[in-house]
Amino acid sequence: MLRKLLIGTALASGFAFAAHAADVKEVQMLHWWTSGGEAAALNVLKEDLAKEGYAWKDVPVAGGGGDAAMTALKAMVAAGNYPTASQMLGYTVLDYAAAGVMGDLTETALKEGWDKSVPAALQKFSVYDGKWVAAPVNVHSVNWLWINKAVMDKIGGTEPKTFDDFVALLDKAKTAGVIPLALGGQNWQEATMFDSVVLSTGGPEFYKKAFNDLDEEQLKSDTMKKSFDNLAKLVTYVDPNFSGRDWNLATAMVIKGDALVQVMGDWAKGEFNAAKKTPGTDFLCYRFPGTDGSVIYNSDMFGMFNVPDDRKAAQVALATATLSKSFQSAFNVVKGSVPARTDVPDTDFDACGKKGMADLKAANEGGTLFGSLAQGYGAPPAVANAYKDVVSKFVHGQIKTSDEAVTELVKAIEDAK
Amino acid sequence: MSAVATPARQVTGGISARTVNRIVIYGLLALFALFYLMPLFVMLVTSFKTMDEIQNGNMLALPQAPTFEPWIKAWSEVCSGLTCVGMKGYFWNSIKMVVPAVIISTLLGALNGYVLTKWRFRGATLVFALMLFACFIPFQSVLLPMATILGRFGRFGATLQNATGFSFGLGNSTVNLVFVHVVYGLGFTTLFFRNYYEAFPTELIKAAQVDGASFFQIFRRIMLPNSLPIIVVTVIYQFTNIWNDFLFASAYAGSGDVMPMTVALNNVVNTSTGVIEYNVNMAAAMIAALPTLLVYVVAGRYFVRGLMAGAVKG
Amino acid sequence: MAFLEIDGLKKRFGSVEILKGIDVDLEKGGFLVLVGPSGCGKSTLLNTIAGLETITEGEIRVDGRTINDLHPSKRDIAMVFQSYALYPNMTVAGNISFGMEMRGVPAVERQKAIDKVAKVLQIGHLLQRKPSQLSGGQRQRVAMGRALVRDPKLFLFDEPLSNLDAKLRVDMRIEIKRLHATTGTTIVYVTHDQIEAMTLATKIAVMRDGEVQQFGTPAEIYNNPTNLFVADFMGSPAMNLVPATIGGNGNALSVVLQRDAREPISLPLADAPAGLSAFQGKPVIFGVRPEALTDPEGAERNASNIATADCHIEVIEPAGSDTFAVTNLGGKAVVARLRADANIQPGTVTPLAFNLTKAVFFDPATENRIV
Amino acid sequence: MTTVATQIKLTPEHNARPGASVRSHLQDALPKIVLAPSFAITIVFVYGFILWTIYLSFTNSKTFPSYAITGPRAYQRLWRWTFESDPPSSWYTSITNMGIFGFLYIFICLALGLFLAILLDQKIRGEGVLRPIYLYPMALSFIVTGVAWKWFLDPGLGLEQTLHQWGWTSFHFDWIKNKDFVIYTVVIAGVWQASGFIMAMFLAGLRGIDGEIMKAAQIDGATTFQLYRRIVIPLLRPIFLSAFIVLAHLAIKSYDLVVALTSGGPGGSAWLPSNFMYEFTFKRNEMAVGSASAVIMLMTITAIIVPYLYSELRERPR
Repeated sequence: MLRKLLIGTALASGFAFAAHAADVKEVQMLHWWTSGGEAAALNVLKEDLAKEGYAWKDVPVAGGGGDAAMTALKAMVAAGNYPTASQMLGYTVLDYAAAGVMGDLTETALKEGWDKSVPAALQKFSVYDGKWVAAPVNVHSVNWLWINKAVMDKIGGTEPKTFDDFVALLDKAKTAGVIPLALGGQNWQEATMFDSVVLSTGGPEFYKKAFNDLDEEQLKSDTMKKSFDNLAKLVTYVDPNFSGRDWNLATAMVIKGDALVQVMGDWAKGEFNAAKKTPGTDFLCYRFPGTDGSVIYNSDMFGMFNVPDDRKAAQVALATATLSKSFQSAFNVVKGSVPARTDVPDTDFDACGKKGMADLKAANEGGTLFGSLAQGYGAPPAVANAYKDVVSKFVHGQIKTSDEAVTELVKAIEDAK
Repeated sequence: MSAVATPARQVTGGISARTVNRIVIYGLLALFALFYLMPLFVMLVTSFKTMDEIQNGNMLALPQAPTFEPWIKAWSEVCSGLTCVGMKGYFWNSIKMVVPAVIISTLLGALNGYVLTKWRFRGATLVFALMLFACFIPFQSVLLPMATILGRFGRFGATLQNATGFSFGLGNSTVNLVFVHVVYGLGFTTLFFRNYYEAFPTELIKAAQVDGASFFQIFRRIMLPNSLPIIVVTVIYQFTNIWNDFLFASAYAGSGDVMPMTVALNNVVNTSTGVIEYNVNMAAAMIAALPTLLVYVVAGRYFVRGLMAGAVKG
Repeated sequence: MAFLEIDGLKKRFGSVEILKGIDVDLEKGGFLVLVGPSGCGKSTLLNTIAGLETITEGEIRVDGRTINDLHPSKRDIAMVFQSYALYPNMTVAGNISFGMEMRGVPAVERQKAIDKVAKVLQIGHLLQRKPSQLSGGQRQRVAMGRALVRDPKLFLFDEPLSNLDAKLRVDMRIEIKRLHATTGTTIVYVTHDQIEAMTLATKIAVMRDGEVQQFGTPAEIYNNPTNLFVADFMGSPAMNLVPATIGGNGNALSVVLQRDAREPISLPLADAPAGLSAFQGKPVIFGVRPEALTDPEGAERNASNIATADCHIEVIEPAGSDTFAVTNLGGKAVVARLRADANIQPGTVTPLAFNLTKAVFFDPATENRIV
Repeated sequence: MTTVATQIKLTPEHNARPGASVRSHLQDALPKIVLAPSFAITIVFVYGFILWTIYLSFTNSKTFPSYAITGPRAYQRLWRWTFESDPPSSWYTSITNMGIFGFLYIFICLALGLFLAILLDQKIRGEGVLRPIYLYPMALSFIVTGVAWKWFLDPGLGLEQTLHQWGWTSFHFDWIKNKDFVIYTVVIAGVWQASGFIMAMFLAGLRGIDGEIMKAAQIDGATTFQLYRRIVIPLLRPIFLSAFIVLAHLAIKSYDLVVALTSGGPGGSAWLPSNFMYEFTFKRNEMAVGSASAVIMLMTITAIIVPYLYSELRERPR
């Protein structure tokens, strides 16, 4: 089937080539960045390309954190109508590359020096079989705490350095009548928080073996049980209405001072920015207690498809613009993430951004940069979703004990592999 | 059927049992009307509130300072992806997809119903049963194979384009959507017309045959002019289903220039970051739903009449 | 050669035989009525003549031309349906002229034809109305108008009067008869009402189970039914069919009828049919129509064979023009038709005159007439 | 013409008009020719795709279709998951939810639809206003109404909070947040959406009942209740069946309802099989499992619908 698809596409591209030998000055872009801030950030790219004479054909499909867009992408690929590029996450890029539908940007990558500036951990996903197939846009880091400073001052809290510190801080907030922990009860939010809990409880080595290598010994270890117990502890600090809440509503609780802290990726900073809050004065960004020095990341990538030859020039322009230092800086300042290349100056970034960039650089060099399992950078989607199932069922009580949780986790991951 | 009037048997304190009866009936009807109207009410009042009021007030309260701002924004400014032209730009995309799809599927349904009832042949019932069962296929499971075939159409269209200079619409996203909706609407339209024509007097067809009318003349001159009630039912049903479809629309027509209303609305409403402008979202949702609401309110009367005329018969 | 000829016509649906070999013919200007109980195949037969149903075997000829394979519109026929089948979306004028429109007749000629028919049927004032605005009788007229305007070789009527009330039915029956008389068209007419059959037809085909039981003039059918079914089906009130035995010896045969609680009646048969002698001492069915069983004063003067017997009258039904008396013979209620002024009381024993010239006999085993 | 007649006599078994010309052959075939495109489309795009899905369910298709048969592993997994009730597997949750949702949704829609139709049929003034009010939810996509329902059912925003503000502070309604009750909120929203349509079907049925039957029953001394129970409801039997078909197909296709209202519910506790199928096919890249679940859904539908179709469409003697 795929072979047929490929032949079909080759034929189609052949015809297209015959029809108009001139290059098509247009990029077709599938993405799910439809809200104000993100769209504004992406608009920078659109304008950069416009300067070079390339039109932007927008294919936005919002919903489900990219689920709807990925469904649309699958349909487009099945039909043989590849977009120039699509926003994609981690293992999805590799799946599509394995199916042979991705383009080859190696030439551009070498010319632009991507292989040197882009962290190796990211290259694991943007390079397939020695070929560059995707352009990373940013690096998100997951193990952050976002704290409302006014509330923090009111309860007299200080930066928690260990998990126990964190629990003590939450207790203080509880006593003061503030919701201690803002959480959205959707499986990916719960699992994202659990990523940090596991890193904090077991340390970098443990996280890597368990959640990147899927080592069964670690998955069923007592440390994992302890991690689940710690998660259970955190959940007791959550308000009763958390189930089903969107993540940005949880962030809004922190922004408004209804809640003290949210454990969330750095995209939460975009919400603080949009609400005109300043780091240090209005809100605080700390690494999740006990995870300083390590970074759990995910990254938005623009997967580059094997488009007909007359569209390749536009694709190269898009990829080059995406990884240009100016765009990397401009985009990530707005989005809350950090640049996907480590050689971008941090001048335009705020305090949290600067820390994020420094942390990324350090983790990259120190080998403590790990893919987030919850965000699809630790294992393929089947495993990641099985993992999210288990965590969510544990949080909501279908799974009652940490013993049971560990058994289920091993079984679910084994099943999905 | 005439209503069942319970005769007033006794008069108690000046209020007859009948009156009590009527009060109970009207009370119940009003209560259920409230239940049905509640979400619409919430959407309407929210769309006229300021964000402040939404965040701090009760969702069921009336707006204290009604504002049309959200509606104006939804109509002409709101963004779907990087394109910020409001909902108004997507009306035409939807219309140009829905209208042909409704007309073609209704017409084919009518023809099928006509053949299946008035020109029966051996196996006609089996053919109908197979077409009816097709109504039950989950659309998620046809998404990919359909995409593959639409892709083939597109490549064939490109070939034609090269050979003849005209692609016959093959490969065009709107045409693709029309095709998909016709394919998966056929079961229902055929069901509706078949049940209606089942009760349609066969003697009329015989009379027309004796009068010398051909197969198509009978259809056009006798069947269609006498099918108004069922045409109304079918058109309403198809129109709302196709207008509201998101799955096919997002998968086959996602780009801005052909994107139907539902996909645009989804992009407006389903944003993952930033402050959610509920008032604008609600206004956008109302705008997107306006055509279908209008169809139901205007044609609602004929709808029950149409159902009566045969659509509900087994 | 007859105008309409149907030879060995058979019609099968799968393994079910609906028509089992029909042979009927009709002279030009004749009026053929197909009559029988529902499900006997009479409507199917009409539909095959119209070309609305295909035939399995056999041949239909009109005016010497085989029409088996012709499309209905090419057969030069017109048809009036039970439900009238008026097109609800068209006006009366539209209904009448639809066939001409289909044949491409110019509008001016169509208008002329409409006017002519409207005049004949007196429906000129209805021409612009829709069928839903018409009464039953008016719809019937329009349906006939639609048929008339074609000026066809053959008129087909499918139970056209069955949806009308009793009074209107009689009126329309007369109307149809007049129409037949004035236009002289050949008509095939289906009904389950034997009165319509008797009053309208020049030829009747009595049908049952896809077979023609008897084909003949109304008088033949009425007076000489070939079997029990035809005898029973045709005539109102129906013929009395009484179990009896044949008595007597040699040429002097008699029919013996049982009476309740008294000795049987024995009626001498003067000119019995030849076949009857074989039934001496055996049971037969004795058939006598009510009008052949009267009070002695009302008996037909010139009948050659009248026998009188005392009968116990159980019920009297004065019907205005006649009085019907019910007695019991051979275990069955038997109806006699008396003069309106016959002075008979129920519960009395009265002599009744049997007109044995008109009596018929059937073999109980085969149900066929004994001749 | 005579020659033709002779031919017919020679081949009496030939039932169709052995037409003198190609043209009349064409005339005879015309109805079938007209029906053919629709039928062909259905065969290819419905039954062809069903076969394709069945085929895929026996492969190890993941992100994309793969065409090497690898056996019934997907079914084995589903079979195993069917019995994992503690903690519940997603499949177990989906099918038990389908049972609860399917039964309640169909039953309540039928009961409420019939009840409203009977009330509306009592010569009500303002029927013209009420009818579209009951009917309109069917016109709206759940992308539109999902948010409103979500708010209304949210204890912190909707009904509970409102009643608390009005002074009824002990009122408690948090089903949408509760893993054991969230499926019932899906039922509520589903009933809201479809019951008006069912009401319209019943109303049409009631209007179609011969008034004389009602008069006769009243003369026989039936009370209003008896009249409906003994006479009217039995007469509405065909409508019950049609309504059942409509509801069954809506229930089985319910997907956006769950997503828009609950995003899957706490710990995935609101999933229906269609959610399961979509998740596994498109999100988890386990296309074989997704296909297998689709096949099982289709088989269930077949088991319900085919007997109905058989009883309704069986050729009756005419």
